[in-house]
Order: sequence, then structure tokens, then C-alpha cells
Amino acid sequence: MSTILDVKRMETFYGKIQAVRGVDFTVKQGEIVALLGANGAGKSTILKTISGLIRPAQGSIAFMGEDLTKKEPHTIVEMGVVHVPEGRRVFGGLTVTENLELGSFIKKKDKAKLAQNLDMVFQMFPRLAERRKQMAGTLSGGEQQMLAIGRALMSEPKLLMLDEPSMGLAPIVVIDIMKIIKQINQQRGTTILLVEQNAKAALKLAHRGYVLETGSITMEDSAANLLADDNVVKAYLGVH
Amino acid sequence: MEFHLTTDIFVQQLINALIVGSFYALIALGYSMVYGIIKLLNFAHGDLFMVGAFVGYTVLAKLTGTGESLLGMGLAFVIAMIVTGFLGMGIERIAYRPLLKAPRLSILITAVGMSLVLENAIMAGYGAKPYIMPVTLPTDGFSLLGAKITYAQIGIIVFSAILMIALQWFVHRTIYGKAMRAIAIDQTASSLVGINVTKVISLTFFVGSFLSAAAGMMNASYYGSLTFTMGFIFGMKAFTAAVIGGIGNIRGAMLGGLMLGVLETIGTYQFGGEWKDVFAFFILIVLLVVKPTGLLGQKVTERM
Amino acid sequence: MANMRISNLHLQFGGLTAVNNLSFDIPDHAVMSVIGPNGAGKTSLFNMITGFYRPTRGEILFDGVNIVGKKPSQITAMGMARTFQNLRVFPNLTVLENVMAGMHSRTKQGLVGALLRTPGHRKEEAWIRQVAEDCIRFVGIEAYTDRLAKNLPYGAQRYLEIARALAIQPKILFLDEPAAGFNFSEKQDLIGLIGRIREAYRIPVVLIEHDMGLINKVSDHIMVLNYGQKLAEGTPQDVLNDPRVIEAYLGKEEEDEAV
Amino acid sequence: GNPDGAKSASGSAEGSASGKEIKIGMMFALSGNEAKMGQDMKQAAELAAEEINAAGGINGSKIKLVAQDDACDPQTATAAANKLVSEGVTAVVGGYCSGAAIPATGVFHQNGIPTVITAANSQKIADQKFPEIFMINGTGVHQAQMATEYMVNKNQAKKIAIIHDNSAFAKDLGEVTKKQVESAGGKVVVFDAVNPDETDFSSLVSKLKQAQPDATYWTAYYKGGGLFIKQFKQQGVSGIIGVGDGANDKMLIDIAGKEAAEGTFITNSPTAEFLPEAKKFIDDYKAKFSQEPGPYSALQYDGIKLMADAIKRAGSTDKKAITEALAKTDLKTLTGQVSFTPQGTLMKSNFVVLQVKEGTFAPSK
Amino acid sequence: MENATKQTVVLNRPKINAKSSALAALMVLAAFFPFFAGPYWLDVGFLAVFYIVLGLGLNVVVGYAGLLDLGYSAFFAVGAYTTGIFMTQFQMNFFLALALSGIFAAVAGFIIGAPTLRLRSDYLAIVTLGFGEIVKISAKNLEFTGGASGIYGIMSPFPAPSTFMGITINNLTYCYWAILVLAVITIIASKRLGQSRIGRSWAYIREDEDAAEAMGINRVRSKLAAYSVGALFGGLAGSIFAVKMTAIAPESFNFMQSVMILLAVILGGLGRISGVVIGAIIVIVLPESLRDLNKLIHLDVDIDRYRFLIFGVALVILMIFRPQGLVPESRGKE
Ligand SMILES: Nc1ncnc2c1ncn2[C@@H]1O[C@H](COP(=O)(O)OP(=O)(O)OP(=O)(O)O)[C@@H](O)[C@H]1O
Ligand SMILES: Nc1ncnc2c1ncn2[C@@H]1O[C@H](COP(=O)(O)OP(=O)(O)OP(=O)(O)O)[C@@H](O)[C@H]1O
Ligand SMILES: CC(C)C[C@H](N)C(=O)O
Ligand SMILES: [Mg+2]
Ligand SMILES: [Mg+2]
Repeated sequence: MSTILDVKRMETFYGKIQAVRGVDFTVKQGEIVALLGANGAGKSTILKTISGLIRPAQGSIAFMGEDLTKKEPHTIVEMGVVHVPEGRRVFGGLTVTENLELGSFIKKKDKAKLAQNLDMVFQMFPRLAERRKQMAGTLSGGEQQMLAIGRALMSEPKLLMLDEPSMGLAPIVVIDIMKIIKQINQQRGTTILLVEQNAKAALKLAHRGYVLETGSITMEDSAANLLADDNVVKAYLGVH
Repeated sequence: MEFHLTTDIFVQQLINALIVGSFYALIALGYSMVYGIIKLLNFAHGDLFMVGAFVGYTVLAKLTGTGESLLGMGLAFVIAMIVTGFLGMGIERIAYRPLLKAPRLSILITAVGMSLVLENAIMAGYGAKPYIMPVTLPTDGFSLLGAKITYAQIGIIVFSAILMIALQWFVHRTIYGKAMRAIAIDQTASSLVGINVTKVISLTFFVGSFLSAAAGMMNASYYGSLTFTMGFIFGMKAFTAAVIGGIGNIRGAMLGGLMLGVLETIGTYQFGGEWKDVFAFFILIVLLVVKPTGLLGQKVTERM
Repeated sequence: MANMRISNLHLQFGGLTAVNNLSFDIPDHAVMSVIGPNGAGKTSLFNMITGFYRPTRGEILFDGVNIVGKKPSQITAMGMARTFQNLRVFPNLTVLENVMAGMHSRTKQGLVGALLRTPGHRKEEAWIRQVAEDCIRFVGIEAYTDRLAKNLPYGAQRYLEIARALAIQPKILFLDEPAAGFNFSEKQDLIGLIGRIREAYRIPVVLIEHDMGLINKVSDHIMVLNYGQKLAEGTPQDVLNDPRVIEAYLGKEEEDEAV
Repeated sequence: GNPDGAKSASGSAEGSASGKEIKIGMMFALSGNEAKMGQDMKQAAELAAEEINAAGGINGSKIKLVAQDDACDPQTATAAANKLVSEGVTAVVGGYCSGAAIPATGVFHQNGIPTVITAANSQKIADQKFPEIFMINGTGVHQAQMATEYMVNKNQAKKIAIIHDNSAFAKDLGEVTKKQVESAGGKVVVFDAVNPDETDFSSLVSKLKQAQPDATYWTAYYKGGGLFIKQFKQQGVSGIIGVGDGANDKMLIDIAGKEAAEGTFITNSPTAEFLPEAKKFIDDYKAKFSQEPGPYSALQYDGIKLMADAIKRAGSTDKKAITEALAKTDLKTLTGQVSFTPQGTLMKSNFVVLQVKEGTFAPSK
Repeated sequence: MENATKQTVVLNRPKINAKSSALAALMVLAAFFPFFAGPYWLDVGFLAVFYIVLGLGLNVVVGYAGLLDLGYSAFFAVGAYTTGIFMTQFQMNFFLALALSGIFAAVAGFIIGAPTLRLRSDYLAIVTLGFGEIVKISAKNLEFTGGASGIYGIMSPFPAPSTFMGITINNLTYCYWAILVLAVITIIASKRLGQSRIGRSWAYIREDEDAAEAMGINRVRSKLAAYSVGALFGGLAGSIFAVKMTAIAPESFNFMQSVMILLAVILGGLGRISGVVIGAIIVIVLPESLRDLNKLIHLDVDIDRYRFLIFGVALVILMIFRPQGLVPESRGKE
């Protein structure tokens, strides 16, 4: 497996606050990699830095060999890196369908593809199909999350970065979403970088995982090993 | 003196209202689009209407020189609209873009600043006197139900309608239009679906300024003269029109423009010219009290 | 002590029925959880109780008074406090100022007092400050007291909302997904906080959550909503093993449940 | 503050100039809508001062002109007026907008500065009863008389329409005219207003068309006036049309279009080209600025000459003396013989009625 | 819990720090300004201080409560006209007229506020703009407001001009002092309001109306209070303005005036008192000081033609380099 994403010595600041302190990690083609860590550890910041929403102060981010650190977010999307941000951020005043259409903005010339991808998303999330014409802003929290993921899939990303996709979802939907993530990974070969608080679900899905603490990576291992690790269990998984 | 509404007067007044309303609507569109996308009350927008007229005038004065040339007129329109469109983009680039992330009202200041700059630059360059259009629209026409209607009036209404329909199509049917609406809602999320946000904002300014210039040129050629202050009052009226329709809403801007034209006409007719603005604003306030988001503006329900 | 009875509550959005003929009581001194699939109408229910949505029909009796039609501010003044599912802190104000907001309905100084800085005014200001600081300490975010709310980590913002709600000195507390985005150990902290709230304030706490581990630990009573209707109600034990609830909401994973 | 301003301010305490220089202040709009008028007036004043200085100045002192922008706005006008006071001007000559002139004259009065208002002619300026203020343009009352005389008596118009633009000056003139028309036996069938800066008057014109006036009188400015005449003629409203002196500018004809403007009457103080005495003025003006003089250039030119005359007669730069001398003025100027009433207005108005003939203003028969 | 907290009352005493003593020094300096400024700079000084009061009044509405108001000049018009009419028509005592002006303006604020409270900020902007125009046009058209030429002959209520230390103390000087006193009062009032329960309720509404409502804040009452307080300041300032001008005309209360006041509020830093003070001074002094530019740069250009062009450019540049306003935000340290 070749490395699709290679992050080296990434440091990111919000003004004077340093949120990411020299992080190194890689994601290989076809993998699901989980990024775990407490609130405020810097997980979202890492994703934001990769997708170009914030510029890193230091370090490099290579996606398929190309450096992303100086690229605009839209260019990064065009290269195949799509970020589903924390808090869903669907376009509230637009309909479900319009949200999805915008998801394929970079493929705007290909009408057939658009229709095909719409079908795919509606199949994956029948609940959205029922609500094609509803304003996204009035969807329930879970519905919005589905829409956010669906929107990202519309551009057929090579690397999909999901920031807490299970947040606020009913357990049954979480199970569904996790299945869907797996399905996206297996059937479409999409590489996935997954940030999750629901560590157990994430690690069951992932091939490998990283644990982040206050801006630095403190652990890196296969998902199976992490699931078995004492510290991880105590902090992130809990014992029943 | 008794005034009773006869058919001829009614038709005549309706045409008057439509003409003025078209100008308002075309400017209101730019107001509304810019407001919609970056929540800026672009005070300089009315001045672009004026600049458009001046660009067109200059082209006509330099190029055609003599006689009434329809071709020259067409050329002047096209150049005025494009040049003003680029000027609008340039203003966005210089004065607004650096402030897109700053507190919302600070960008209002640069907008006021740009308005002063445009108005006073034209005055410095052209002087304070009014200019006479070298080519004016023909005044022949026909009579309809006793009212006198010129071909130029029909032309203005039709041309405005075409522009507005084209814009409507652009915003609601094309992906760029949807991108504009998406940016209006959430810039970050828009960039995450691959929209080049700065480019689309630029495009919005181009389109808005382009339409404004069209209105400016039509206005100058219809009335035959132009001055460097003509943008102010139109800007204010267009802003009003945009809000009547529901600011940020394209169809609303058109409707608002036409409605303001009608309101002013009724106001003049019923209450006299000195009260017509009071009448129009009064109706506006009543309307907003009854329907707080304007005629077509929709309330975006925020979820708790 | 608070006593809330909801009867035949109904909410319609155009063609969509968000809450359908719902009746239930909020028991005293209890932690009650409202669970149910996404879009079941849980948040809408909160919105109706706190006055943000007006029910299409039905009654909400609070201490015997029907509060339907009252403004949110009036309902808050009566002793209802809530947090929001999508964080609604005041972003550009400090944590302290945020929490002081809760004291608004408990105080009364107006223009004149403020302008003249009357002794009454100063005393009340000091009191507001004091309560706010206590609440901040109570939820444990005192380290952030003077920071702008928007610069707080997500979790701290959730706690801030709780502190702000507590400053209202409520008779009932409504929490909409307070643990969303928390990891396991953070959830444990929150469970601890809810326990402390019920001890210190002795008020009913009603919460919406999707985390079964947490629900299981804190609730005395659970109500399940589905398509705006009550699907089940009872003790955690009964409800969480109810096959209808499992089918509609919990789902079955191959092995055990996600936390 | 500005060190320069502070310095000149301290020098201004006595308000008198050095023996070498007499500062005469001027104020009119140099920015904003009326900027063109201000520029025209400023140039004319420069010409006058140049002539006076070339002839040896006043009692040996040279005139120095100081112009300030009042932007035709009351608030800016008082700042401008106080600026002139600070600069230590001996006297002030200027004023185009009544709205700005009213508060500004208050400042001049408070500082005892003799002032000749050259163009602004609202009756209210005189009504303030400030002894230092003199007006050399005829006031609204004079003008309304001319207009009424022309419309009602000469053209037997019975039904009169009066249109103003709600500015201080135009509305006053409209109202005075209305009164005069009514006492002359005419009937004002429409008394209405437009907004300054507006371009579309069609709905008002439609209203006029229905009222069928015998004469319509526009008391506002030339920009709107031109458009008004154009739309008036386009819709074929009945009766004759005329304008007041606010519309006194050749641009009126250009804006209206030659054909539409034909026959329009105008009431105003004679512009330079109708005064044989003014031929030299026009030539000099053209030579110096390569422009035609503006409609109020001659009045401003006269104002400077008049003030120079008063200072000369006063024999000093003492403000009281100058004010007294001004009150006793009896001088032949380009625009006629000037002497003042006790209110400081013209003893004898020099209003005339002109008419547009083949694209220019010409004396009406 | 309630009892425990009620006992420990800490009174926050005003601290005399460097900032407030600097401010006091500045005030004394301002009070003596007439002694080293000529009438022109005194006039400009009056306008600047006048704008400080207006700016602070508008700041209550825009800066504190977050309600965009584009028709603020209407309130100062109400104040100016009230004073003008009562003093010229009824020979009313100035101080009585001043009080009445404040009250009438506050009532006007209430009237415009009441029907429009459901509106979100930008719709409010147009309603206030419309209200401002309605007030201006009505003043132009109505008889008792003196029509288009307004009211003139407002007599100075102050002692006759006298000379003191070689300086003439006249109506302008007294008006300057009067507006300065009003400015000091306004500054203190703004500051106190900002730090009070009601001031915080404005901030909550500005930040998030729904959340504020959930905290028990009656948004209607709170907004009305903001409008009325803001209008009150405007009305008082307008009253002094009328006396200073001796004549008032509708043109003084146009849309551009409202915009300039708004500029003053935002330029220095929205919501910050020192920001408003500096913003007001810039908005007035910058264009005025350009009158003297010719003398400074020894260029023979017609500067008046470019005055507002330069002002416009300056506004753009200032904002680009200081987007948060000229006075930096000091709160919420990291
Ligand atoms: N916009 C911002 N301005 C200032 N500081 C910020 C901002 N966003 C995040 N931070 C800070 O950066 C740090 C890392 O935040 P980040 O959002 O990346 O954490 P996270 O691991 O995603 O946490 P969570 O699980 O809560 O989402 C935190 O301390 C947070 O307070
Ligand atoms: N303002 C509104 N306009 C239209 N529909 C609405 C509105 N608010 C809620 N709804 C709809 O009502 C239904 C119930 O929504 P609600 O937010 O109460 O769900 P919920 O149970 O809180 O879901 P979640 O767990 O995802 O937060 C949803 O289908 C939603 O789309
Ligand atoms: C005709 C003009 C000289 C009148 C002048 N504009 C005034 O306001 O009085
Ligand atoms: Mg995060
Ligand atoms: Mg919910």
C-alpha cells in the first residue's frame, strides 16, 4: 500500500495558542485511520490544517506527493481531499438536493455523474431521499449529519476526512454510519481519516489509529492493539 | 382640483412606474446579491450606477461623435456594463476582501469610503456640471388607451426584464448561482465542497455592477443627461426596494423595485411629490412589521 | 418544587408532524431522559416547553399554570432553564459574563440604578457576580472565567451552557445532548456533574441523549419518542430492553453496544 | 489641532488685516451637488480682485481672497464661516445656497463681519434682521412679482401650477409666488414638489396634464428643471412653462433639449451677456479661465467690487465703519445700480424675464 | 446556595488608575480648548464633541445592542426642533427646552422601536433609514417646523459675549462647554450602563437573541430601552446644536449625517467608548483639516475638489489596516 497522505512536523496556531505541536502521521491508500483524543486535543485542527482552512506554521502535508500547505481549500478538494467538518455545516437555506448538488461542485460539467451520485447517496441514506425538497436547516441533527457525509461523497473523494460523524446520532444510526463508512472504504476504495470520540466504534472500523494529547501524538498502533491497550481503554473506551 | 383616475392616466402612470421600477430593480439586484453573499450593505453600489452612466457617456462622446447610431449605443452599453463590472470586482478586491473576516460593520465603512471615492473621483475628473448624452433614445411611439407610450419605454422595460430573467436563471439554475447561495450561508463549508469562494464573490460583484451599469446607461440615455451625484438617490431607493422584496432574495429585489416604482407613483398622485417618500417609507415600515422578512424573504429557521 | 404535566401536546410544521399527541409528567427530583431516533421530536419538545415553539395544540402545565403562549423569557423567569443542542453561548463575551446572563430574571436593577450606581445596584451586581462565579466553579470551568466563550474548547462550552442555566436558579433543568462530542472519560465527568446538580439543587433534570452508557447511569426514568409519539416510558431497565426500542432506536451490533 | 490654524486664529482677534493686505472671505459650495456654481463664482471673484489690485488696491492695500467650501450644507457652512472668522477676514462676499447662508450669516453677525450675500436670496436671510448682512440678488418677493406679472397679467394665465424641490429657496419662492398669483386673481391648481436629484417626474407631469394649467412655474434648480421641461413637453402638457432664477444656467436648455426648451421663460437678475457694460467682464473672464462665466459669476464679481467700494469709503478696515459704508452704498455695477433698503436687501430689484429663443436666453418681448 | 452567595457582597469601588487620570487630564485640556483655539477650531471642536455625544448615543443602539440604525439623525432632529420651536415660539427657557428635547427624542426612540422589534438587524436598518427620512421630510413639509428653510433666530440662552484673558467668550464658546459637559455625562452614563445588568442584556441580545431570551431577557423591553437611551442622548445633543447654530434646517438631518455618525461609531471600534470618541474626532476633524492641506503641502491645487475623495480613501485605508477599529479591544485576554 502506498502512502497517500504524509504529514510531517505539523504545527498550527490560533493566534498565539498552539493547537498542534509537531505532529507526524501517515495514511496509506485504502486505509481507515482513526484519530483519537480528548476534547481540545487538536484533532479538528489537524483536519482543518490538511483541508486548507488554517495554514500551518510549520511542517509539510503531502497528498499523493504534492504539498498542500500553500493550497486553497477548493484546490485541495479538487485534488480529492474532502473534509466533513465538525458540526455538520450543511447549507441551511438550501434544499437537501441542492446541498448534494453543491457537493459535486468540482464535477459541475458532468451531469450524468451528478445524477448517478445523487442516486448513490439517496440509496445510502433513504431518510434523505424522503426529504429531498426540505430545507437542510430544518433537518434533525442526525439527518444533517447524513447530509454532510452524503454531500462529501458527491465529489468522489480519494481521501475522506470525517470529523466526529457519530456526534449526536441515535445509536442505530451510528451503527449505520459506521457501516456506511466501511462500505465507502471497501466498495469504493476511498481512504478515510476518521476523527471520533466514539473510540470503540472507530477502532472497530479502522485499520490503524493515532492517539492525540494536547497537540502531540502519544500513541500509534494498529486498531486491534489500541483496542486492547490499557490506557486507551481507560481514557477512551471505558469498561462495562 | 379634482383628480380622478381615467384609463389614459392609469396606463400612463403604470408605464411610469414600470420604468422607474425597472431602474430600481436592476440596482436592487446588485444590492441584494452582494448583501446575500457577504452580508454587506454596499453603499458604493448606487455610485456604480452613476459610473456606468459616465463610462457609457464617454464611449459615446468619444466614439460616435455624430448622429444617432444604434450600433454606437449598443457598444456604449456593452462597454459600460463590462467596465463597471470590472470596477465592481476591483472595489471588492481592494476595499472589501481584506475585511471579509473582520467585524461585519467595519466593511460598511470601506463601503461608505468607496462611495465617497467614486463620487468625488468622477467630480474631480469630469467636474460638477451635468453632462448631456450625445445620443438619446428616440421619442416616437404610439398611443395606447389614450396614453402616450414611446418605443424607448417599451425597450427599457423589455431589456430590464430580459436581464432580470437571465439573472434569475443564473442564480437558481446554474451551479454558480447555487454556489453564491451556499457562500451566503456558510463560507467555510462552501470552500470545503470545492467552491472557490473568492472567485464566486468576485463574480457576484461583477454581475451586480454589470446590472447597475445597465440601469445607469438606460437612465442616462432615457433622460438625456447625467451627473456625478445621480447614484446616491438611486442607491438609496434601490436599497429600499431590495428590502421590500426581502434582501438577499433575487426575485424579491425585482418585485421590490417594481413595487417601489408603483408606490412612488401612487404617492405622487395621491399625496403630492413632497409626501411621496414618506408614503413609500410608511408602507415599507408597515410591510416589514407585518412581514418582517420582506415580501419574498424567507426566514431561515435556526435550530435550537 | 416543580411539577410539570404535559398533555396532548402536538406540533405541526406544514405537513410534518414533529410531535404527536404527547402526554407525560416530569417526576420530582428525578433525572428523566428523553431518547429517540434523530428527528423524533425531542428538541422540538424542549422548544415547546421553553416557549421557543408554539404547540399546535395541547397543554403544558407548570405548577398548575398553563405556560403555552408565554414568551421564553417569561418561562425562564418562572424557573425553567435549558441548554441548546447546537451550542448557543454568547461567543464574544467572557465566560463570567455569559453566566451572569442567567441571573437576569432573578434581579431587577434598571436604568436609574445603573446610571447613579446606587448602593442597591452595587449590591445586586456583586451578588450576580458571586452567583455566577459559584456556578462556574460548580461545573468546574473556573480556569476559563475571563476568557471569551468562543475561544473555549468545545467541551468547556458545553459546561458553560450548563453553568449559565444553573445561574437561572431553575426549578427544572433541561439539557439537550450535553454529552455530544464527549469521549468516555469526559462523559464520566458529566455523569458526576449531573449527580452533583441533583444533590445540590434538588430539581428535576430532563435530558436528551444518544449515549446509552450515560443514559443508563444517570436516569431514573426514560421516555422514548419515535415519530413524535411516545414509544415507551419507564425505568432504564425496562425501556432499554424493550424490543420496540431496540428496533427503532438502539439497533443491534454484532457484538456489544458502542459506548 | 492644526498648528497652522491655531496661528491664524490667534492673529484674528482684532479681525483687521495688516496695512498691506485686506482679506475678503468667500463661501459657497466647492464640493457636492452645487460645486459648479461655487467654482464659477470663485473665478469671477478672482478676476475682480485682480482688477482691483492692479489698480492699486484699496487705500493702498491689496485684496486677498480666501474661499471656503460650505458644501451647501448648514453644518459645514458654520464651520466654513468660523474658518473665515479665524482667518481674520475683514469682510465676506458670497453665498449661493440659502440653506447654508442662513446659519452662516448668524456666525458673521455674531462676529460683526460685514457680509454681502451675492446669490442666495431667500427672504429668510433678510428676516433675521442682522445689520451686517446685505443681499445683492433680488429676493423671492421681487422675483415672484415678476413671475406673476408675466404669467397672470401678460399671458392671461388663470390656472397656474407651481413646482418646487423642497429646498429652502425653491419652496419659499414657490410659496411667495402662490400668494401673489392668488392675489392677482389667478388660481394655483397644482402646488407640488419633486425630490432634488431625482430624474423621473413623469407621474407629476401626468398629474399636471390632467390639471391643464395655463402656466407652470418651476422654482427649483436647473438640473431638475431641464428634465422637467423635457418631460413636460414630451407628454404635451398644456400652457406655457417657466423657471425661476435657480434654474438660471445654460445647461437648462441643454438638458431639456433645444426644442423642448424653446419658449420657456425665466425670471432672474440679468446675466452678464445682456448687460452692455459687462462685455469687458465676459471677455476678460473667457481670456483668463477659457470658460464662459457661470450664471452667478457676474453677481459675485459685483459683490467684490461693491465691498471694495465700501471699504474704500469707510477709509479703514474697521468692521463697523465698513458696515455703515455698505448701508450707504450707491454703486453702478454690472448688474445694475445698487443701493440697500434698511433690511439690507436691494432697493430696486433688477429682475427681468427672459425667454429661450433658439437655444439661448433672450430678453422677452 | 442563594443565602451563601447573598452574604458575601463585595462592592467594586471605582479604581483611580492611569487611564482615568489621563482621561481627566484630557477633559481639563478640552475645557480650556477655547482659550487656545480660534473660532474656527472651536467650531470644529464643537462639532467633534457633538459627534462624540451622538456617536455614544448611537453606540448604545449599534454597539451595545447590535441593532443597526441608519436613521439616527432623526433623534437629534427631534431634539433640535423641540428646542428650536419651543425657544422661538414659546420663549421657553433653554434648560427646560433641553430636558424636553431629551424626553421627546426618547419617546421618538420608543415609537420607532416598538413596531420594529421583531425585525432582525438589517431590516431594522432600512426601517430606521425610512424613519429618518420620514422625520426629515415631515420637517420640510410641515408648517410648525418652519418648512424647508427650518427655524431661525434661536437666541443664545447664554450671557452676552464678553472678553476674558483676551479671548472672546460668546455663544459658540458656551455651546462648546455645554456640549462638553453633556459629553462627559454621556461617557460616564455609557460606561455605567455598559457594565450594568441592562447593558449586559443588550450584549446578550446582540450576541444571540434566542439564547438571551432563554436567559429570561425580554428582548422587546431591552431593545426599547436601548432605543430610548440612544435617542435621549441624541435629543440632548440636538438641543445644544440648535442653540449653537441659531438656525436649523431639515438638511442637517439627512441620511448622510446618519451615516457619518455611524462611521464615527465604527471607525474607532464598535462598542468601545474610547473608540467612539476617537472615531467622532476623526470623522469631523479629518475632512475639516483637509481645508488647510494646501497651505501645508504648498501645492496649488483646488483642494476642495478632492477633500472628500481623500476622506474616502482614508476611510478605506484606515479600515484595511485596523479592521477592528482604531482603538484595540482590550477585553477577553488570552
Ligand atoms: N477558533 C479558535 N480560536 C482559538 N482557539 C481555538 C480555536 N479552535 C480551537 N481552538 C483551540 O485549539 C485547541 C484544539 O482544538 P480542536 O478543536 O482541534 O480540538 P479537538 O481535538 O477537535 O476537540 P473536540 O473533541 O472538542 O472537537 C483547543 O484548545 C481549542 O480551545
Ligand atoms: N423549525 C422547523 N421547521 C420545520 N421542521 C422542523 C423544524 N424544527 C424541527 N423540524 C422537524 O421536526 C422533526 C423533529 O425535530 P427535532 O429537532 O425535534 O428532532 P430531535 O428528536 O431533536 O432529533 P435529533 O436527535 O437529531 O436532535 C424533524 O423531522 C425536523 O426536521
Ligand atoms: C437662484 C439661486 C441664486 C438661489 C440660491 N440657490 C438660494 O438658495 O437662495
Ligand atoms: Mg473537534
Ligand atoms: Mg435534537
